[in-house]
Amino acid sequence: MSVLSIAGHVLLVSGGFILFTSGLGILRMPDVWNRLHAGTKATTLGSILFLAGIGCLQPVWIPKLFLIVLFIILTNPVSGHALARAVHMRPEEKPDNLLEDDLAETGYEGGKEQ
Amino acid sequence: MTETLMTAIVLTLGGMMVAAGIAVLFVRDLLSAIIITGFVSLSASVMFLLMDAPDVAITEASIGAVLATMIFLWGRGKIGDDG
Amino acid sequence: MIRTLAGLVIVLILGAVAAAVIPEMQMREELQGVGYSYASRGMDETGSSNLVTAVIVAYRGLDTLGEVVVLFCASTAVVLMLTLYPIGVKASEPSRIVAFTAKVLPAPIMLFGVYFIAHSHLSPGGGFPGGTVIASTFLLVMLGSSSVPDRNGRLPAIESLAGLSFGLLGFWGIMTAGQFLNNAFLGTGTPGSIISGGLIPLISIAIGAKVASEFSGVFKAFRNSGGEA
Amino acid sequence: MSNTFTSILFGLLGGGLLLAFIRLLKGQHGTDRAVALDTATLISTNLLVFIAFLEGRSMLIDVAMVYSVLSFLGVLAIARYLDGGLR
Amino acid sequence: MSTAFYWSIAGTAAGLILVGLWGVLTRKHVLRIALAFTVADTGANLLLVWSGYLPGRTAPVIDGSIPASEITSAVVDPLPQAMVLTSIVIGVAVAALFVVVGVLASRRTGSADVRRMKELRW
Repeated sequence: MSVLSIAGHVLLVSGGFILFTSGLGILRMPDVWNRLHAGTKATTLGSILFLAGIGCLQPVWIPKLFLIVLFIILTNPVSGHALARAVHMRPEEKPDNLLEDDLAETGYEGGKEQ
Repeated sequence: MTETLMTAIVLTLGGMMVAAGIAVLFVRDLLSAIIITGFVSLSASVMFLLMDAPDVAITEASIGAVLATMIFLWGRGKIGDDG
Repeated sequence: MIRTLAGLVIVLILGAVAAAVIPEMQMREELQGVGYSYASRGMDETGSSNLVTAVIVAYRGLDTLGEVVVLFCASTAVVLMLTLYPIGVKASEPSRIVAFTAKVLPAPIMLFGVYFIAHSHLSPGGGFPGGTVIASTFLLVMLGSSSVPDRNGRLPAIESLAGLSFGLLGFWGIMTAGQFLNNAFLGTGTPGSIISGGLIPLISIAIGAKVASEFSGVFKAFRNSGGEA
Repeated sequence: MSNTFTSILFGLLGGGLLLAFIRLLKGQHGTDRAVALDTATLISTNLLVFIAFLEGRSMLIDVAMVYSVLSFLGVLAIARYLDGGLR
Repeated sequence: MSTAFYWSIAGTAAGLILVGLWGVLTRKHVLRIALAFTVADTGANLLLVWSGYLPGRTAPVIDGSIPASEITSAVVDPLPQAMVLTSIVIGVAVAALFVVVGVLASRRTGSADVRRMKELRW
C-alpha cells in the first residue's frame, strides 16, 4: 500500500465518522439551535474529508471532486444561516439563558407565519 | 459481497421512502409534509443511480428537490393549513 | 376514520393484485427487442455516446416534440390562470448574506446547466435536466430579492423560438434525408468528441431553452401574482 | 479497497442517513425537519460519490455535483419560506 | 445473490404507489392530495426504470471503459430510462397545474376541503 492509499483510507473513515456523528447529533441534540450546529458544521467538515479521501484513491477524479467541495463550502453555510434566521422567527424556541440577541435589536422581522 | 451491501442500502432506502410516504399522509403540519416529500424525491434519486440510470437521477434531483418543493410551498402560502 | 379504513381496504386489495402480478415479470438476463436494437445500433447510427439521449432526441424525437407541447400547455395554463386571477401576499426582505449569494451563485449554476445541455450526447444530462437547472437559477434570484412585480421580459420570445427551432430542425431532416428529425445527414462524427452526433446537440439546445423558459415563466407568474394586496 | 472497509463506510453513511431520517419523522416543528433534511441531503451526496467510486465510472459524479447544488436551493427555499420571504 | 437487490426495488416502488393511492383516496386537503399524487408518481417512475434494469450491468453511456463490440452485453435497457426522463418533467408540470387549480378552487369555496368543491364534480 502506498502512502496515498493509506491517507485515502484514513480520510474516508474520518469523514464517514464525522458524517455519522452529524446524523447522531441531529437526532440526539435537545433543541433546534444545537441541532443546527450538528447539521451544518459537522456535515461540511465530513464532506470535505470524505471527498478528499475519494480524491486520494482516484486521483483522476480530482477536478470534479474539487468542484463539489467548492460548492459545498460556498453553499452549506448560506443554507445554515438562512435556517438559523428562520428558526429565529419562532419566539417560543428562544433559550432561557440568552444574554444578548442582536438580530432582535436590529428590528428585523420577517413575515409571520400564516 | 458488494451485492449484499447494495441490498442492505436499497432496503434501508426503500424502507425510509415508504415510511416517509406514509408520514406525508399523517403528519399534522402541511409544511412538514412538503419537506418529507422532498426527502422522498431525493432518496428516489439515489435509488435511480443504484439502478444505473444517471440521466433519470439528475432529472429527479433537479425537479424533486427544487421545482416541486417550490410549487407546493407557493400553494401552501396561498391556502394555509386549514380545511 | 371510516374513510381511512375503506381506503386501506381498497389499497390492500390492489396490493395483493400487485404482489401477484409483479413476480410474473421475470428477471431478464439479456436485452431483448427494441432495447437490444437501440443498444447495438445506436452509437453507429446517431453518433451519440449517451444512448438515453439518442433514444429521446433521435429515435423517439417525435414523441419528445409532443411531450414538449404537453409541457407548453401545462405551463401556459398555469401562467394564464395566475394572470387572470391574481392572488397575493407581501414578502419580506432577504438577509444580506442570502442576497449576496443570490447575486454570485446564479452564474456558476447556470454554467452547470449549459454544461449538461452541451454535453448531452457525451455524459449524463441533456435538455430536460439542463433546462430545469437553468430555471432554478431564476428561482435563486427570486429567493434573494423581495417580491416586486416585473411585467416585461423576453421569456415568451425565447420559448416560441425554441419550439419553432425544434420543428424546423425536424423539417430540415425531411428535406435532406426524407425523414423527420433524421440526424445523420450532418455527419455523426467521432463518438466521444464534442462535435458529434449530428443534430443531437442542436435539438438538445432547443429542448433546454424551451424547458428553462417555461419553468422560469411559471416562477415569474408565481412571483407576479404576489404583488398587490 | 477491502470488503470490510467498504461495509464500514456504508454502515457509517447509511447509519447517519437513518438517524437524520428519524429526526425528519419525529421533529416537532417544520424547522427541525428542515435542518434534518439539510443533513440528509449532504450525507446522501457523499453516498452518491461513494457509489460512483464503487462503480468506477467518473461520469456518475455529475449526479453528485448537481445534487449538491440543487439540494442547497431546495433547503434555501424552505428556509426563506419559513422566514416569510416567499409568499 | 442479486435477486434480493432486484426485488426489493420493486417492493419499494409498489409500496410507494400504494401509499400514494391511499393518500389520494382518503385525504381531504387539496395540497395533501397533490403531495400523495407526487409520491405515487415517484413510485411509478421507479417501477418503470426497474423494468429495464438488468443486474450486473452498467449505465447506458458509452465511454472508454466499455469496448464497442460488447455494448449489448454491458449496458442496461436505455428505453425505459428515456421514457421516465420525460415522464418526470410532465409529472411536475401536472403537479403545478394541480396546485394552481386547487388554490383557485379553494379561493372560491373559502376552504381547502375537497368535499366542498362541488363545482369541480361532474
